[in-house]
Amino acid sequence: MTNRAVPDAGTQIEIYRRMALIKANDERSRKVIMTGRLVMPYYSPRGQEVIPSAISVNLTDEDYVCTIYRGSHDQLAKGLPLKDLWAEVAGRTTGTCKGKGGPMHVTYPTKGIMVTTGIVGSTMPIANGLAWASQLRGDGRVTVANFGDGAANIGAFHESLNLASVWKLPVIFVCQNNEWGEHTAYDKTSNVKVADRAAAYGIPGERVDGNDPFAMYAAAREAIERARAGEGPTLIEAMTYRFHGHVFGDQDAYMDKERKARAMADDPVPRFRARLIADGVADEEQLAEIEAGIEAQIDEAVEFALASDFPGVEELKRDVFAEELN
Amino acid sequence: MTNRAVPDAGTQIEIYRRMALIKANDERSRKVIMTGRLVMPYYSPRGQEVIPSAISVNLTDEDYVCTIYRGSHDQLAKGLPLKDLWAEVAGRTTGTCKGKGGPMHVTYPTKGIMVTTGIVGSTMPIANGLAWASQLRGDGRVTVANFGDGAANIGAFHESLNLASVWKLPVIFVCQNNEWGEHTAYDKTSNVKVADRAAAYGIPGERVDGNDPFAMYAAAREAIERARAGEGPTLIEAMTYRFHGHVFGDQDAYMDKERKARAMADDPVPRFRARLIADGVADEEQLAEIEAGIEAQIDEAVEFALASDFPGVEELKRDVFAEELN
Amino acid sequence: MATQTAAKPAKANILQAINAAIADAMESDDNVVVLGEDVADPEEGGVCGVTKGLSSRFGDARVRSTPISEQAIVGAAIGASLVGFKPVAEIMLMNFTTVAMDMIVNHAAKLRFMSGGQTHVPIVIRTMTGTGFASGGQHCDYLEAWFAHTAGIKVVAPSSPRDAYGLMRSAIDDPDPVLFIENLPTYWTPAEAPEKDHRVPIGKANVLSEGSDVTIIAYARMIQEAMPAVAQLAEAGISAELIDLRTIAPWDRDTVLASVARTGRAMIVHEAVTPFGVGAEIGSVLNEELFGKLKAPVKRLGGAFCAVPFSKPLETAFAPQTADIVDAAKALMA
Amino acid sequence: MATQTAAKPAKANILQAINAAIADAMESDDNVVVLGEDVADPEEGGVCGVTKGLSSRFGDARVRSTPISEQAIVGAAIGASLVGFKPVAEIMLMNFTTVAMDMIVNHAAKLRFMSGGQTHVPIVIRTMTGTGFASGGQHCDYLEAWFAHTAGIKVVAPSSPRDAYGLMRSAIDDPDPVLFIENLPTYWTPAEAPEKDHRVPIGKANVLSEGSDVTIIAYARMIQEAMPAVAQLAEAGISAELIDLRTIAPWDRDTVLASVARTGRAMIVHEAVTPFGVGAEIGSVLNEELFGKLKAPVKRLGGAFCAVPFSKPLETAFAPQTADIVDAAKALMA
Ligand SMILES: Cc1ncc(C[n+]2csc(CCOP(=O)(O)OP(=O)(O)O)c2C)c(N)n1
Ligand SMILES: Cc1ncc(C[n+]2csc(CCOP(=O)(O)OP(=O)(O)O)c2C)c(N)n1
Ligand SMILES: [Mg+2]
Ligand SMILES: [Mg+2]
Repeated sequence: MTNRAVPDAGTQIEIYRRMALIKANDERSRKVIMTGRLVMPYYSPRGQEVIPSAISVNLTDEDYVCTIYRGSHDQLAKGLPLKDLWAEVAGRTTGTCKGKGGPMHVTYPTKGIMVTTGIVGSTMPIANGLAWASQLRGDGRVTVANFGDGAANIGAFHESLNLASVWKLPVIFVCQNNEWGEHTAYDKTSNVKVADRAAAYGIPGERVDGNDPFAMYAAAREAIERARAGEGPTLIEAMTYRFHGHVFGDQDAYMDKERKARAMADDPVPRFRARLIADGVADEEQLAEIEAGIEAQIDEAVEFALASDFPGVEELKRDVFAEELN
Repeated sequence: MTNRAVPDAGTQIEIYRRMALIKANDERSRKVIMTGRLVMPYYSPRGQEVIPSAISVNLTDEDYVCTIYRGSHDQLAKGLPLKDLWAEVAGRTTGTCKGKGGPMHVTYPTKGIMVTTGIVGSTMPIANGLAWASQLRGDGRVTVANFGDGAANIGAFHESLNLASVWKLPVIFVCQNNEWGEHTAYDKTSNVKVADRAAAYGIPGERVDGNDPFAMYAAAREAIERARAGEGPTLIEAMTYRFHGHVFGDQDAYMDKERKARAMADDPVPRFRARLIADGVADEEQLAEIEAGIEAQIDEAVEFALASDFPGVEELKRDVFAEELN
Repeated sequence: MATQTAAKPAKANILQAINAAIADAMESDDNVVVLGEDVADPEEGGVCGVTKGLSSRFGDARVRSTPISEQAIVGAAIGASLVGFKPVAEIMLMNFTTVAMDMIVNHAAKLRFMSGGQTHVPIVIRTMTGTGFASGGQHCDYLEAWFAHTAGIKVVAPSSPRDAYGLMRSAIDDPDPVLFIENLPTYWTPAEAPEKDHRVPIGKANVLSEGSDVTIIAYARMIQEAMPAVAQLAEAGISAELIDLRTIAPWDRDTVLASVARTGRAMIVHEAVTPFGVGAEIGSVLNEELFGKLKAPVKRLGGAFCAVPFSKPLETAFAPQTADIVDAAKALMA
Repeated sequence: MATQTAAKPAKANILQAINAAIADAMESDDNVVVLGEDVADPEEGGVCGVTKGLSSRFGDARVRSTPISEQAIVGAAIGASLVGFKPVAEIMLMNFTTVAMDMIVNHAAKLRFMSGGQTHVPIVIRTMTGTGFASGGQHCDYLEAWFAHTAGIKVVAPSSPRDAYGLMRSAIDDPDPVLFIENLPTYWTPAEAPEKDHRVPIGKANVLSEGSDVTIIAYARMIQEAMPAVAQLAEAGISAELIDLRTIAPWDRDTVLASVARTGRAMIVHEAVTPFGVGAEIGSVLNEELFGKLKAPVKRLGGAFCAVPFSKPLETAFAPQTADIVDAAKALMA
C-alpha cells in the first residue's frame, strides 16, 4: 500500500485536537464519578482516541455514525458539543436526549450521531439502513458503524456485512479491537483477525494500527472515498488497547499487567503530540493552548450540566410514541 | 488433494441404496400428496440424494445429525425407518413424534437424528452442543449439522462456526447448496462461496460436488476423521440443485428453465446407478432388486401410516413438560 | 394482482388489499420502501405474493429482496427510517421475529424514547402466522402479547380486506413502528374490496355485530370463527356483540368497555395460547373498570398451552373454534 | 467466594447463594456444566462474579467462557442437554435474551413437545436484570411475561439467598428448561444463608407475612419494596399478606387463590411494565376464580409504560416503590 493518503498539517492538528478532547474528557469523567458528583455507568475510551479522530476528519456533519456504550470518543470526534454530552450523562433536561437516554444512548442527529447502543453488535444492522437511505437519495453521505472486537463474533455482524456487500452500501464497519470484550481476551474468542473476515463477504478488509493517526487516517479516507464513489462497504479492524477496565469500577485484575503497562507507556495521545512538535507541524504553545481551551470547555460543560434541571416524571409519558400517553 | 478416500464396492452400493431410497421416497411422497391421501408441507430433497448418502456411510447410529424441514433425505440416510417417518408425516400416534412434530420436526434419537428444525440456521447452534457433549465424554462421536445455502447468511451460522472453532468441537457443518433459498437465487444473496467463509473462523472449508458420490464421500470422510481425532470442525459446501420448487405446490416459475433442465438431465441417482454397472461394482439385477425392495417397504410404510390412529386431544397436555398438564 | 388494474373489483382478498395498500402508499410517497426475503418480482413478490408487482412498478431500489437475515432486515428498516424513509419490512413468519427481537424491541420500539424524541422509527413490520396449514410447532405462533408488552411499538391484526388496506395505510402513515400481523390461512378469502386511500385508524376497534347479552372480543382469524358463533347464538336466543379489536396495542378500551358495560358479559378469543396472552390484559382491565358490574366472570378462549401440534386433529383442537365460542357464551349466560 | 469455605457463614447474599447452588450441583452431578460470557475464572467468573471459582474447582471443560454469541450459547446448552448434560447457561442481561429468542422459544421450550417426548431440554438459563443502577433503556427490562406466555419453559425469580439457592438447585434438577431471573441491584444484600442441598420447589409461592385485609403478590426486587409497605400498612391498621411468587411460570395458583379468597383484595407488583404483564394473568385468574367474592378490583402495579429511563428521578419513578404499594393498598381498602 504505497502512496496512501496523508493528512495535511492542519488536519493533523485537528486530529490531535480531537484526541486531546477525548482524553481530557475521559479523565474528567472518571474524576467526576470518583468524587461522587455524578453516577453513571462509564465505559472509558481511553487509549482509543486515535480511531474516531482520524476517521472523523474525513467526514462532514451530514455523514452518519453509529456507536456503542463505549462511544464518547466517537461522539466527541464527530462534533457532539460537550455541554450536551455532559448534561445527558448527568440525566438533565438540557442533555441531548433530555436525560432519558444516558451515556449508552447519546443521540445527536445535528452532527450525524444517529444511534448509540448498549447491545453488542447492533450498530451494524442500523448503519446499513442509514447507508441505504444515502444510496437511495444519492446524497453521497457515508455511514460509520463502530463496534468492538467482541462484537465481531455475534450474528448481527455477519448479517450486516453480508447485506452491505450484496447491496453495495456506503458504510464503513470500524471494529475497534481493544483486545478485550468485558473480561474476555479477544484471542480466546476467535482464531482469526477480524479484518480477515471481510473476505467472507467479498469486501475489502484491513487491519490497521488504530493508534497511529497516519495509518488510521489513510485507511479511513480510502474506505470513505470508496463508499462515496459507490464502491461499497469496507471493514476496518483498528488495533488499539483499552487502558482501563470494561466499565468504571472494574478493577481489571484479569488484564495482563505487563501488556497494559506497555500499552499505556505507548499512549497514543502524548505520542502524537510529540510527533507534531518534532515534525514541526505544531509547537508546544499552540498545543498547550488547544489543551487549555479544552479544559475550559469541559469545566463549563460540567458546571452547565450539574446546574441544569432534572426532567419531571411527566417525561415517562413522552416520546414513547409521537402522541403523549395519558 | 490427491489420495482421497474412496468408498469400497460394498460402500458404493450402500450409498446407492440410500440414494435410491431417498429418490423413491420423494417420488412417493409427492404422489401421495398429489392424490390427496395426505396433507403436509413437503420440501422435496430430490436432486440432493448424494449428500447425506455419502456422508452417512461414514457415521454410526451413535453419531448425531441435525437437519431441517428439507430433511427426509438426511433422516433416511441416517437410518430412520420408513414406517416411523410415514406415520409421523401422516400425523399418527405411530410416528416418531406421535404425530406431534410432523415433517419439519422429525426426531429419532435411536439413530442419532436429534433435531429437525423449521427455523433457518438453527441446526448449527444445537449441533455444537451435541458435539460439546461428545467432547466432554470423549466418546468419539461426531455431529453433522445440515443447512442450506440461504442459511449461510444468517447470524446463527456465524456464531456457531466461530464457537465450534474456538472450542474445537467434533462437528461437521454441511451446507447443502442447492442454489436456492425459497425463491431467491444464492448468488443474489452472497458474493462469495459458502466454503470460503470457513477461513473467517480458521477452520477447513471445502466446496465439493455434492452430486458426485466419490467427491462427497471423500470430503465427508476426511472431515469426520478430523473431528473424531479431536481436530475440530469442518465446513463443507456441497453443491447440488433443487429439482422442485421450495415446497410442494410451488410452481417454481422463478427458476431458470434451462438450468433446471440441465440439472435434471444430470440426475445424480441414475448417473451413479449407471456408473456402478459400468464399473462392474453392481449389476442391473442387483440394483433392480434393491429398488424393488425399497418400493415394497414404502408401500408397507404408507399403508401402515394411513392405517394408524390419530393422537387424541389429551396429547395437547402431554410433553409440554415432563409432568402432564392438568 | 389487483394493484395494476384501473377498475376497482367489487371483491378482493386480504392479500390483494395489502398489496394495494402498499402500492398506493408507494405511489403517494417516494419514501415508502419495501424489503424482505423474496419480496421483489424476480422472487415472485414473496412466498404468497403479497408484494407482487411492486418492484416492477416502483423499481429495484425501492423494493428489495434480501438474504435470509432478519436482524439485517429490521436493522436496515430502522436505519432508513431514522432519516425519513418509511420502510415496510417483511419478517416472513411471526416465529422468525425471534431472530430479530433485539432490533424490534431494544431499538425500533425504544429509539424515540431513548433519544428524547430526536429520532423516531416509522417502520411497518409485516409478518404472517396462523394455524390451519399443518405447519407444526415453529411456523404458526401468535406472539402479539410480547409486542403489546413492549412500550413504543403498535400492533395491528386485520381480519378483512378493507381493514387490511386501511390499517396498512395507517401503519405506513404512523410516525412510530407498527407490527402488522397477517393471518396466512385467510389470505385468499374474498370479501368487500377496500376503496383507494381508505384508512382504518390505529387504536379503533370495529363492532361487527351488535348485541345485548354478551360481548365477544376477537381479532385476526378468530373473527371467522366468531361470526358463525354469533349467528348460532342468535338462534339460541343469545344476543352477542362481536368486536373486532383490529389494533391490539394500543387497544380500544373505550369501545370495549362501553360494550361490556352494556352487556355485562365478555369473552376474549385469540389463537395465541391463553396464559399471559392478550386476553389476560383485556380481562384485567374489564375487571378493573367494571368491577361489580359484570354478570359473569370474563371468559378467555385461547390456544392450548403447548407448541402448535402438527397432527390435524390436534391442530384443529389447538385453536378456539366456533363451537367453543358458542359453548363459552352459553356458559356465561348460565 | 462462599463456595470454597468449609464453615457455612450465617449470612450470605444472593450472588453467593447462586454460586454455592451451582457448585453443589456440579459436585453432585458431573453432567452439570456451565457456559456463558466471562463465566470462567480467568474472566473472573462473570461481570459480577456469580460463577467465580467454578472453573478452578471443576475444570475448564465443564465451565466455559464463550464469545459474545448468545444464540451459540443457548444452542450449545440445548444440544448438550439433549444427550444428558444439565447446562447452566448465562445470558448476561435479560435484554440480551432478545438475540437468543429463537433458541429459547422455538427450540428449548418446544423440543419435548415436537419430538413427542423423545427428547427434552433440561437447561437453566440464568439472566440478570433490574432498574436501580442507571443503566438506561437496554439493560434493565423484566421480560418474564414473554417466557410465561411460552409453553414449555418455566420461569423463576428469587428474592432471597435461600430461595436463590433452593430454586437454582430445583432448576438444575428439573427435566425441562428453566429461565432463572436474577435481580442485579440486590445481588449483594446479605440475609439468612441457605443450608446445603436445600430445595425450593418450582411452582410454590412463599407467604412472607400473613394478613387478612389485602394480599400483595410480588417477586424479585419488588419484595424489598413490599416488605416495608407491609409494616407501614400494619401501622395504619391494615393487615397485608405478602406472597413472594418465586415461580412465575407455572405460578402457584393454589396459594394465591387461597390467600385472596380470604382477604378479598389483591395487588400484584412487578417491575415489568404493567400492560400485558404478569399482573394481567394473575388478575384475570383471580377474577375468574373468585368472581363476586372480591371486595375491590384487583390492583396491578408495574413499571411505567416506557423504556427504562436513564435520568435518576425518572428511573426511580419508573418502578413501583414502597409508597406506591402503601397508597394502592389503602385505596383498595377505601
Ligand atoms: C448482545 C449482548 N451481549 C452481551 C452484552 C454484554 N456486554 C456489554 S459490553 C461487552 C463486551 C463487548 O466487547 P467489545 O465488542 O470488544 O467492545 P468493547 O467494550 O471492548 O469496546 C459485553 C459482553 C451486550 N451488551 N449485548
Ligand atoms: C429464520 C428464518 N427465516 C426465514 C424462514 C423462511 N424460510 C424457510 S426455508 C427458507 C429458505 C432456506 O433456504 P436454504 O437455507 O438454502 O435451504 P433450502 O430450503 O434450499 O434447503 C426460508 C427463507 C425460516 N424458516 N427461518
Ligand atoms: Mg473490545
Ligand atoms: Mg437452498
